[in-house]
Amino acid sequence: MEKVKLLEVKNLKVYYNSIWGDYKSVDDVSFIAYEGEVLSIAGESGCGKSTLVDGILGLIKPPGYIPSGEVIFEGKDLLKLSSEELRKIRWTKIAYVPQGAMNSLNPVIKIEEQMIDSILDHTNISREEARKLAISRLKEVGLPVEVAEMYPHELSGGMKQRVIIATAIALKPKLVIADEPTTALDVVAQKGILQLLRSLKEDYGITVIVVSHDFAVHAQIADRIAIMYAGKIVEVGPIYDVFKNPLHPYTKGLISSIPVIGKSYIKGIPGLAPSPLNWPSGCRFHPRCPFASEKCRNVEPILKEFNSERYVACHLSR
Amino acid sequence: MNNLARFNLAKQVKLYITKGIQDVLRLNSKLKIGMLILLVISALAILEPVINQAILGPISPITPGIFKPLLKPSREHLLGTDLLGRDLLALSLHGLKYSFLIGIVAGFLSSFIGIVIGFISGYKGGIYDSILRTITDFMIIIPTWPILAILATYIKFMRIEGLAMILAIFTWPLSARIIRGQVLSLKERPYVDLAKVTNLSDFEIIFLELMPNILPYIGVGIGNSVIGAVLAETGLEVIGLGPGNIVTLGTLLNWALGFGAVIMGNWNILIAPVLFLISIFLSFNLVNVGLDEIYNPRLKKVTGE
Amino acid sequence: MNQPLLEVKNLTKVYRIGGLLSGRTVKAIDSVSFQIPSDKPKIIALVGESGSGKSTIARIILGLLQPTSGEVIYKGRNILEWLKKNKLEYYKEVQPIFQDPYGIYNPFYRVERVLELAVKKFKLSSNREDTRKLILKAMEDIGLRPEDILGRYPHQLSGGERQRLMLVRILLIKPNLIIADEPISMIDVSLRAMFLNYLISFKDKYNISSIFITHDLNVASYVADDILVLCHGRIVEEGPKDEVITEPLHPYTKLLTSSIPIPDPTKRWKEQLDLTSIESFKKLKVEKGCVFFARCPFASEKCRNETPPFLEIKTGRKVACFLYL
Amino acid sequence: MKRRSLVTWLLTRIGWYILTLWSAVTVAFITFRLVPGNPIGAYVTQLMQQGKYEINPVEAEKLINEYKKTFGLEGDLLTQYICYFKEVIFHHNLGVSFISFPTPVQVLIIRALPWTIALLSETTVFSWLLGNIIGIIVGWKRGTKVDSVVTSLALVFSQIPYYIVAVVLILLFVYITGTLPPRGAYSSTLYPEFSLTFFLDVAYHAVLPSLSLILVGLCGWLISMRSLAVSILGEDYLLFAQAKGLKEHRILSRYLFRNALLPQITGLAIALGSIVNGAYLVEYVFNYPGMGYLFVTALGRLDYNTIQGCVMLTIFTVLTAILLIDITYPLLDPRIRYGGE
Repeated sequence: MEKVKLLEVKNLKVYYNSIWGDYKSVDDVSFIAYEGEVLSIAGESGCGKSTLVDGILGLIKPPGYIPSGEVIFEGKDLLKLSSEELRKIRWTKIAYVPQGAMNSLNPVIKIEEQMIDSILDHTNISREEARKLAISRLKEVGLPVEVAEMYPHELSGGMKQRVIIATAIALKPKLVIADEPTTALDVVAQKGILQLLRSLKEDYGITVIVVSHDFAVHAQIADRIAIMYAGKIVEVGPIYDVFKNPLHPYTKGLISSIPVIGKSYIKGIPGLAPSPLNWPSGCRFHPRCPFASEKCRNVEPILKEFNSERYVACHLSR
Repeated sequence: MNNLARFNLAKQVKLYITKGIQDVLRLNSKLKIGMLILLVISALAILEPVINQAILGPISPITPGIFKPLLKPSREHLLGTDLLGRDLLALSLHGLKYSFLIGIVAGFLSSFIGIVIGFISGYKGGIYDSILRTITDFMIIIPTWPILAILATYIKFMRIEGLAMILAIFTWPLSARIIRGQVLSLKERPYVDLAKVTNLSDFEIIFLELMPNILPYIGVGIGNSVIGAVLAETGLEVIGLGPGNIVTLGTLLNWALGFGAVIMGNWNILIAPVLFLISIFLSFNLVNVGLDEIYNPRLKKVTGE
Repeated sequence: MNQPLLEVKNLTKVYRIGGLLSGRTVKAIDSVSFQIPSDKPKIIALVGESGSGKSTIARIILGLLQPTSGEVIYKGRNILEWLKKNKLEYYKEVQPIFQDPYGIYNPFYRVERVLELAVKKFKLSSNREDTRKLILKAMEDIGLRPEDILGRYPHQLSGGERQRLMLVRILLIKPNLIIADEPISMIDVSLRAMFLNYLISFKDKYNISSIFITHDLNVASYVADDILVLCHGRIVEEGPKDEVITEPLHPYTKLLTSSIPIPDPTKRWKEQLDLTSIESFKKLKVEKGCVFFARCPFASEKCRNETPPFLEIKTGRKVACFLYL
Repeated sequence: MKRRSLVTWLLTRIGWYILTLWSAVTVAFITFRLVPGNPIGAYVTQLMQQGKYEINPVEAEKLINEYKKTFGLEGDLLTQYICYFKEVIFHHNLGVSFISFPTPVQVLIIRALPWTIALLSETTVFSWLLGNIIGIIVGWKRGTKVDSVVTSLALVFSQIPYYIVAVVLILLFVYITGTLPPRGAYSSTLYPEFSLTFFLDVAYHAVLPSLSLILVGLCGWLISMRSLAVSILGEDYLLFAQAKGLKEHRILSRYLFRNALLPQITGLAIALGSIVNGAYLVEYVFNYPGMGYLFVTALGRLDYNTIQGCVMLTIFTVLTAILLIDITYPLLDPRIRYGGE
């Protein structure tokens, strides 16, 4: 089956200006999201994954800026669009499930009103139709109809997150980007949200990009996974392959760091994550890598094809 | 071991320097301008005796009839003279000194009351908090200015300390409220818990853990109290209700209004008191806004890290 | 039998919400009882979702919060008595590791103050030279390089470094019991393993027991010997970790274990969660009856009206559910 | 259950209101009577000086006692207190004024009140509206040139007491037109009546005082609105509204303005409640015959009853405004519920 490219990010950089110099949060990132897949972007705090999402969605505000790169969605570079053109694409084509679901709903407006707002600003349907649509979407995410008439503070964290997902799929976009969708949720609510996200792909054919630091989340729902470290993508591949046979030493280290029921020893990666202000030379992982050589210290590895589906940025893999 | 000790010392010195530079860089322009104006004002207030000695010699600037009345600004009298033949520059500096003095004394006094009450209320909590908060809220809600005016009218011939005291009694609740809020939020911080399980006493927690982090808010509280005190005092003087024996900028405004300076368009009588008053209010407020912008995390979030 | 190291008896904490006159109350924890034996050091995981009252228990044991009723007995003496008469000694024995590795440092001071204060207050050394030696030794044991840490302000260190410095502090004081409240939830994945391994090594090397509070069953299963499951302020199940995770008894524990996301794509969840049943609207106030009543698939009329007893199924294995009566 | 808690809450709130009102009024009453000074003696001396006649001390004493009775200053503090509030509550009588004897205080207040309300309600509402609108716009455009210029100007102006602005405005007026600005509330040649001429005259007289009040008030509201807007702009829900691709006007009105306005409404209510305070100094500077002017005149003449009346009215309106806003606030903000959370 031929895979169709939906979103292609090419050499994207997102920097933040500060008095100490530029924070190179996202530094030359390229990847492709295909139609109808769940793509995971994994990485630890400070690796730039949330900034990457903001960059794709055009939400970078000063002092942040984009020195170079392209974000091609359905053949158009989103970074070159006018703000009105971008506004029209948002929500009709690309929807977003933000990190702070707890605080992402306007506290003084009823849930249905907030959903109707986003429907009305992108369609020509009547208010009544918009309301019906909003309520049907709430049902689809398993929320009772009463929720429509409620205010955000009356809902639990998991319910708010589902309201946001219902809002996101209101107009059946082609792409939903979820940033840490289950952080701060309890285990049971987390399972609900993850299964819901997975069902977006299975039931509606929506492409889902999930960004999270939690490998268990990716393992449960992703088709493919991209691993970020220090502002770059170091490995991309189908989820089963990456977990079974990680190529990059960082990925290997991460997988051996995760506590799993039944595992008697986990190891962790020595050292600390570097600062975006001052990335290490050469391979950015070399100070923590057990296999680092002279070449790793000086030459920056690029993301290369390992086999038809897998890519890795490491001098050692061949 | 020794090696490390030396290393640490060098590192510490370096850190102090870098931290100092960072702090200066962090100072925003509002704070810088505010501090500058404040510096000029306080210099003028402190140097008033010296300057007036130079202009007038040993005569008090409020003595009437030293010069010809209503002189226009000239070399000898930079701002001219008033209806009673007093040098306006000397008079204004005299007024500035007392306005500033009353503001500072009342401001510090009221902040002191506010800090003590705010700390007891916030840290002790319980019944102390209920009682003190009720009093504070009550003082904030009821219109205190008329009562202040009554007191000031009836207690004539007050000395500066007395006036400052009365002003302080009516302006402390605001800083008490600020400090209480800060103490309440800070005492829930994990580092206070850690201090408790490290067996620090309440006294140590208040002075070593809480106080240093509340300093900026104490600064803001003092600034607000000074503004409040100067505002109230000037207001009383302007309508002629202040204690009769202290000449402040407000008194000068009152005289100017009485002499018909406004109606005659004699700007030279008004310019110095008006400018000085604006400078006092503006400088303290700029410092406050500046401190708030630096230390208020909610505002910081928007302007970037 | 030996006297237990720590014994928590019928601990209840009721919070009053709203003003003095509103009179509304919420039970954060309700008759919580458990013990830590003194014969062998153990790590006990207290597992629960947010709002289950796990932090309240930690704070009461640390003497930072007064219980409404019930008592905490440490080495045979009520902790109120300890705190009144031998506060220093109690804190020499029981120390916390908190969740937020940033908030535990006073931003006004350099980070080493936390260590120096501990040495000073617990009288671990008599002079400056010894203090420094002690601190350096402890840092070395935790694998921190002094030149990266000393003289820095908290915001200049990463979360991992800050939390590891807390381990250094523990190592200096060498308490008998650590109360660790979600200690790894705010540090990076790649650094968690090391943190957990240190905690385990404290138990093995220095006989330090821990109460490890977490919402993550994966982590609990790695670090703990026994697991206590907390649901809405009550303990519903207790047992050795493997048994609790592989053969959960209480319907709530069953729901929890079946919801754990396993970090292995070959072990995905099989059954679909019914979305409408995840959360109930009403924050029900459970005065009587089972705390899990509203969400339990096996709930009967009895569960609504009677509080299930904490039954001992076999040694060390307890459950609070009528299904096992 | 919900209804019962609402009723309990309302009753407690109103009880609290009555308690505060009572204690504030009492405090004012006592402070005032304890202040040293002999207003009656001063009054009689003044009468004597005006009439240029001598009264022997015994006669004077008798006269003073007579006046004490008239003004309700007879007996000890408690008797005076009870007498006074009996009159106030049962006969709506605030006593006799000194400054225009024997006119009762309530008549003086009713005479002065319309002028103050006319001047201040209009300026308060107008500066509130304008300040909020400009504030939200500069907040939205934060960091731009317009923002920094407007905000800095507002910061300066909000810090200048309005009477100083008034003085400066008059100076400018004289400088530009060469004539005196109007003082008072209407020309002395006219009588108060419902006519266009009179109305225009009043409006003309109100221009300068209103302008100074509006200028300072507006800048204050602007500054607080801007900082509210800026802090809301950092909230997640605003970012999410933008990510949703909502139209700008909708974000501005429903997400930013709606949330920022709530605290400002409280401010407006308190400002409106404090109106009867009168803008003492502006009224003084412009000879405007409102409450402020009345109060200052009464103070200068040690007029117990009038001062007491003015202060009580102020306390009453401010506390009532706060009560009303507390009761209505939960209707405006769904997060706040009666009885607290």
